[in-house]
Amino acid sequence: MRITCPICGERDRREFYYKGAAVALARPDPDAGPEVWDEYLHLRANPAGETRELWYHEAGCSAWLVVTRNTVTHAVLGAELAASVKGAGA
Amino acid sequence: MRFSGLRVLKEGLFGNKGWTPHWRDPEPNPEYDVVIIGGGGHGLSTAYYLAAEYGLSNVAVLEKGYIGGGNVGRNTTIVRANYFLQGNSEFYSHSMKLWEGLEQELNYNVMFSQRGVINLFHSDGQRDAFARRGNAMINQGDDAILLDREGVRTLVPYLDFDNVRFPVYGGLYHPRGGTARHDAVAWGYARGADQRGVHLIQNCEVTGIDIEGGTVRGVQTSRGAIRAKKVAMVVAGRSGQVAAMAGMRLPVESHVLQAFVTEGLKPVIDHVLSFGMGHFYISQSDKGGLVFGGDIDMYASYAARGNLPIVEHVMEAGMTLMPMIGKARVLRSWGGIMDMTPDGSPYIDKTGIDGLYVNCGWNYGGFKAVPGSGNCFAHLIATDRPHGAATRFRLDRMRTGVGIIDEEGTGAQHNLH
Amino acid sequence: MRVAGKGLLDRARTVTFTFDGVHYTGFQGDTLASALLANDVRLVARSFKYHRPRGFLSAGSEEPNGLMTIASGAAQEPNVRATVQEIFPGLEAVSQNRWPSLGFDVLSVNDLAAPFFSAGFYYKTFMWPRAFWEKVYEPVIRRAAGLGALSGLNNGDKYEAAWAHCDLLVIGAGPAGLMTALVAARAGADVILADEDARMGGRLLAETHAIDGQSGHVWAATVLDELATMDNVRLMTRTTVTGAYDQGTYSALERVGHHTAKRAAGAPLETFWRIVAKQAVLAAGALERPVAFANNDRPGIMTAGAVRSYLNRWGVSPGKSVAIFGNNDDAHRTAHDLVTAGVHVAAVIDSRHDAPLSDMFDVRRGAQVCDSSGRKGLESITIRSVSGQDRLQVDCLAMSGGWNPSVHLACHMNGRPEWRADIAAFVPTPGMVPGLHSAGACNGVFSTAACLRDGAGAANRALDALGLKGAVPEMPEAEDANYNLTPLWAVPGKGRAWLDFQNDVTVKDVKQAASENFRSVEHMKRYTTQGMATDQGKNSNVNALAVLADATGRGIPETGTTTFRAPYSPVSIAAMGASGQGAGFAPQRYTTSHGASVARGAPMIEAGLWYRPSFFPTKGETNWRQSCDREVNMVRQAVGVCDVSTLGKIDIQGPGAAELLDFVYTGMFSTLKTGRARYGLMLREDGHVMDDGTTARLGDTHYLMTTTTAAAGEVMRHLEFAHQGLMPHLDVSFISVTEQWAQFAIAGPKSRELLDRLLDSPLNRDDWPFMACGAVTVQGIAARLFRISFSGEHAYELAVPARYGAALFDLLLERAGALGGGPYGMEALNVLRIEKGFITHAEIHGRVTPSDIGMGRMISAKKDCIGKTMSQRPGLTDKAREQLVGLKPTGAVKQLTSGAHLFSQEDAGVRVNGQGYVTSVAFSPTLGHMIGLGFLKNGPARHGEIIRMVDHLRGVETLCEVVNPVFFDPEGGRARG
Amino acid sequence: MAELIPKSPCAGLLALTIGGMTASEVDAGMDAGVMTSLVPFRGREKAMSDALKAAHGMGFPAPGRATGRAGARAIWFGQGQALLQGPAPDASLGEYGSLTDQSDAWAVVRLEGKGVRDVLARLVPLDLRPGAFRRGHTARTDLAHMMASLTRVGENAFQIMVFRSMAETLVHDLKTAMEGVGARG
Repeated sequence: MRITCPICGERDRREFYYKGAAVALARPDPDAGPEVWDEYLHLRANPAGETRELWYHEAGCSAWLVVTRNTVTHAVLGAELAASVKGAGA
Repeated sequence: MRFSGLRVLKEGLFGNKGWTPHWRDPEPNPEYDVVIIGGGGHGLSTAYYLAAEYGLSNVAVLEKGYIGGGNVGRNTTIVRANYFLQGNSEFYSHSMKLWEGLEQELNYNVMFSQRGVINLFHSDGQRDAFARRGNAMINQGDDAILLDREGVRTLVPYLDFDNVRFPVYGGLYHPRGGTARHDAVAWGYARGADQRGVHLIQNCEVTGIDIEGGTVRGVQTSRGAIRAKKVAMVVAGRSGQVAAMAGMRLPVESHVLQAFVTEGLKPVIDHVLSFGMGHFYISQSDKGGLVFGGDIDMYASYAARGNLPIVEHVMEAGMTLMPMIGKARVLRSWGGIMDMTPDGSPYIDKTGIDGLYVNCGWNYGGFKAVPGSGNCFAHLIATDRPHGAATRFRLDRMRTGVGIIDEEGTGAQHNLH
Repeated sequence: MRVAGKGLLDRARTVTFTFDGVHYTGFQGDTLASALLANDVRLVARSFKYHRPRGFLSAGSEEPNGLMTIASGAAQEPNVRATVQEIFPGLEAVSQNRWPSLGFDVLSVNDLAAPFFSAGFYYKTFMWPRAFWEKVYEPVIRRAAGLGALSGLNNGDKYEAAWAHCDLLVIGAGPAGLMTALVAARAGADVILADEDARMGGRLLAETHAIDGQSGHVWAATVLDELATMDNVRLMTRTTVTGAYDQGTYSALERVGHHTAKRAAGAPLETFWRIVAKQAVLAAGALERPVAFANNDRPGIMTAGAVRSYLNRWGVSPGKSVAIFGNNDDAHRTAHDLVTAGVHVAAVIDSRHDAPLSDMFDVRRGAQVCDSSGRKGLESITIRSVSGQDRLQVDCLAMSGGWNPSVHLACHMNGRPEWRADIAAFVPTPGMVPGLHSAGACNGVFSTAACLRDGAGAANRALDALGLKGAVPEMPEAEDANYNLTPLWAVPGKGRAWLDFQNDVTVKDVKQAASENFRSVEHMKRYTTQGMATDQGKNSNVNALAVLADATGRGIPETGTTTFRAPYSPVSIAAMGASGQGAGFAPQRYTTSHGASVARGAPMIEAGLWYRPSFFPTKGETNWRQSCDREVNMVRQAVGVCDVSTLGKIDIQGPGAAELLDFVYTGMFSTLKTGRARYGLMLREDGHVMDDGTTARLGDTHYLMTTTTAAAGEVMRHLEFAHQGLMPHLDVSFISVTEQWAQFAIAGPKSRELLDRLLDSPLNRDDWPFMACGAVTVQGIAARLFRISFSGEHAYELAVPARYGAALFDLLLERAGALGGGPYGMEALNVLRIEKGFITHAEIHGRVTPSDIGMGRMISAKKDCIGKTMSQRPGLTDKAREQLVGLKPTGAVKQLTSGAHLFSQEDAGVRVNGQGYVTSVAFSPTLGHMIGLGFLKNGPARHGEIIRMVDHLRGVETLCEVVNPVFFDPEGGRARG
Repeated sequence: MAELIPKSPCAGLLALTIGGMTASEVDAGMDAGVMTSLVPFRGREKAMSDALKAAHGMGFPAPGRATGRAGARAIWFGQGQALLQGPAPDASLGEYGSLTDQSDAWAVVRLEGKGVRDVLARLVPLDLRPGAFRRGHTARTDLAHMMASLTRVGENAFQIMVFRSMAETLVHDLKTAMEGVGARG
């Protein structure tokens, strides 16, 4: 599998670390309550199809990315900097 | 038909023309007491125990493909009861006891082979952790032996003890662990369930779950609507999608786990072995193939096929631990879809919907759990109370933090377990 | 037998080799198979289950029968396909799966008992008595099963893994692949042309058709000559593309050294390639399928295409009198070529009633071969036709049931191929692998001319996708015959008709499986083992599923195929694991003091990827405990030096540094004064402890964080996520400086004295209180000093640029020696920290919360931090949780063991009574007894209680007292003083 | 009194010549000056680049590029980060970003000669074809399980950097790959 890093270009998957669904960017308020935190940390839509997830270009530029990917075909549909996504209020 | 050596001889003498179907292919009834979604190992064993232990035979197992075609048909066939946290300890111990009488109970040779599992360790710290685990196994009533380096050498002299990157300090030996012929486990349970009246319905995909006023009423399928008093979801790899039909989100992320088999070879590896410093575990099948695997591919996937980085890592680990396997050739690789959970342990529980039950989240560990999982799930479905060996597989444990079962200690990131 | 005037061999160069100890001679260019056939060796192997005699079925990598063991000792290589193995002087081949010999194999009795070994028989028996499975049945089955044997010796050969990148990967160098490569290369694409054979050309090497009036192989050579001169072309022979993966990644195995006895020093035996291709063309050809009829498995019966390969490429006729049995026109070519070469053709038996007739040989239309005889090789065949049955004496039967396109790679990404009734075969569905086009026979195109056209077409499709412009070359003139075929899968009859030759799966087995309701193609495969042999069903799957379709009354497309999985042909574990053999499995990290430690006799142990000294033995010490005790006493009484460079060090700078640290640590770091360090506890978002360490403030916007050795990478990743993913508005950066600084702990009451003699200016006591940090110089070199302690003593850590590490270590030891001190290793470090109740990853093992380790109050109430909310979950704050305690043996047994479990004194040592467990133990020379750390339910409230420690594994059981985990100097006066 | 004598990461390990290719140490700490990580503050990227140009004659490199030349080079080193290799950083740079001394943190090796691309093909997953990775191109990547920086510094010359502690592994892996390539002729 290859992922196109917005900074480094197309690279082999082995340069990247996978964290999970991009919902991790939407950290709840400390007092949001147990259901919200449970949702944030544990529950997953886990789609068979397109999904947005967090990858870290660990052996490359050290950027955290939001990668849009299809979990059935493994097609990689795009990658953005997590900082930009978060900055844009995702 | 009862199977025996005598029957094999008799049929052989008459041209093997007398064999009958292992199970029927019935048309679905309009209604069942229990509908089990998923004809994998866990679904089939659930059906078997519902019928065999609770007298519930008005049961249907709905399978969208062919029975046993999921993870029970694509794993590394390892059976063990070597956990150390409460929750897992008692459950896998229970499952192991069921394995030990399974062939006689099912009248089906699943080739359960208690050849022993050895988990190698490579540092003092790992030894201490394994010692804690081994003691937990004995506390539970299971078996464990702590081997030092020489003890390992006596059992498995073919490891590289000299040039390995992470020297072998010793191993935790679990003599009752071993392997079983994976497909046969599915077929044996299927046959047993069928003989007790359960309907195994293949090529029947569930497309919806009917819920009225918080109570389940049945399912919609590619072969029409089927009403049911109780519906049980056992669809590892697809748990998220099926749960979504009931409006639920689960603490599960699907990941692909690859495994490998080599060409047939004369006996060379007599145990199940695992490397402690890189994901790698191996055994040799009765046909002679080296069967081995490693870590998941680490990204969410439903593709049932993997990528090269993990393939190479697994081979590298094998080559550093036992370079004598280098000239064995990999014949086939495959991938299964794992329900990965935030603490690496499964769920066998009721849901918030009356009559709807869930069994999911087996991570890597589903195969060895097949008897225990079906047995405990059947108990829950039949009695509405958790089985004593599965009281801690609660769906809400992550929310409350009560009874988290995180063997790896890696925390709430699904792919790290 | 060798045929004069035929073959593409160098007959001037003879090669001598052995098979089963007998010497044979072949020619340069022979495979082991062609050379054995040239020597009239037909019996070459035994089948898996019935141990039936086996000869070669094919002439290629799909061979299911002719598997042999090559070489001996550590170089021994089992299951080598003799059809692929090139001969070289001194080659040793040995047959497999027979005892005592190939000619007389005791287990061939299995064949007589075949009625009792029907499909799946083992699921139905061997169940009684239960204990017999592991003791009797399984060992017998295991010994009988398997093919060749591993040597059991460490693999000493060298293997490589490598990367290649290209615009276009062409898989297969037959007519279609050659044309694809030529068109694409001329258009300027970067092309890799890979072929599994030692010689490129594919079936052009095995057929007699002309291209543009020349022999096919001559045309191939001309094209290859042109390609070889082009800088944008890479030709890879002996290279099998084995798998198709995501985003244009392909795996390939290059057999670099199997064809020669002499390998250059440093040369690998095999290279495992990962080829990244923007586009790819699959031109893998097709494989001929046998026909199932009774006893179709005797040596001497092979595919018709293989007979032509042996004849035309290697100048060998596999028999003196040959019959051909087929259902298609292609089979007739075999007769044509044999007759032309002067080999006797007994008959062409064609199942079609409208088969073309020939004036060169006898064609029997509408006839079928229905049986064969011959004990260890074919002697005669039985032919059934409308006019009855007759026997024909032949020693070779060439059979052809048609050709199966090699669709495998196109299906590796879960795609399903399409059934084409006109050729009775599966072909790739376009788009199954993104960027992969199919061309030639693997695409269901069979004439030479059509393959050339299809290759050019595929090249142009790929060039379009690459944005390059291709030209359509003038097509050479070539054979363009139709491929006429009428399906024939299995000849009806009573005897056993083989489908899977290696695994001994017959038509009867498939039918029986269907009757037992193993009707899904996957069920049938798994129940009968059909297609699970080393050829993965290349020779048999389509026939088997046709038989299954027939038995179940379904069509072939509806029955479907089993899944095609990588690798296309088997790949050695050593090749795929080439980056990791032996010590090369993971990088080895060495500290700057490594050499000096080794020189002092310190055993080095693994710590993550690093090596650290376990202890430093001195004269007279005979075991590690003596050294360790001495080192502990030395630190407590004088001064010890320990390399702590392996701890992670992260330089954190920027205006947002303080706020970021407040967010990732439970405590406040924005309030830390410059020139001071503070202990920090870092949580995962799920509220459990991730790591700990001290962080120093070097300037207003400049911090230096330390992490544990093991967690350095994880912490860096976590910091970057906290910043980029959660607080991107902060301006802060993280740079690992672990390797920039060599850092040494200097611990003990004389540590300051040592430093005063070492530093360029002595320390001012008031400027250097506990947890102070700052810049110092040593011999004019800028260094950093931290007054921190992991031993509980008055201690410092001194960091210098790593280039001075080795020299500083020597210097420190010299100074320490003068003060009655010296180096200490991991064992002593561990004792010192346990005496002080300091935790490591033995305690923070991923399941502990701050309150479990007595640090609940370290979570600042004034701010949010990662993990804070979830650490407050009811289950994580429960008083009954297992919490950190100290343990002191009080009974007769004075031993504590790590990994032991804890129980109340009166309870039996079983799970339901479990109260906790021991994580770290040590003999404390300071206190004169063993001490331990562990976790105990409600531990802090139970100090003073006597509990029971049970270690079943080591047979140790003792009573111990629950105590404060800080055994030594609980007030901390020594570190602060 | 014992003196603090510096030791380079690859001391005793290099140089190595195999098959006409040479691997030699670029001893940043000693003869090639110092190495400093430069991270511009938010919004000061241009100011940093200008200051770099003024003080050392090269601009701040774009991702995947190196500026300057042998002896004074700025190598892109990750998101928002460059490594100044050669001169001690001018004090002015500190006004525009964070500076971290890295002179001792990395083993720096120059690999040179015909065939070095084939050697690197055995070590890194990068596309190093001449059109894809030109002189002056640089990348952070994985080199045989090690985090690495690779810069093309000449027609057949590359600069390879891995963490100092891994120098021995780097040299071992380089040697193995060079032997493999050399043996193929």
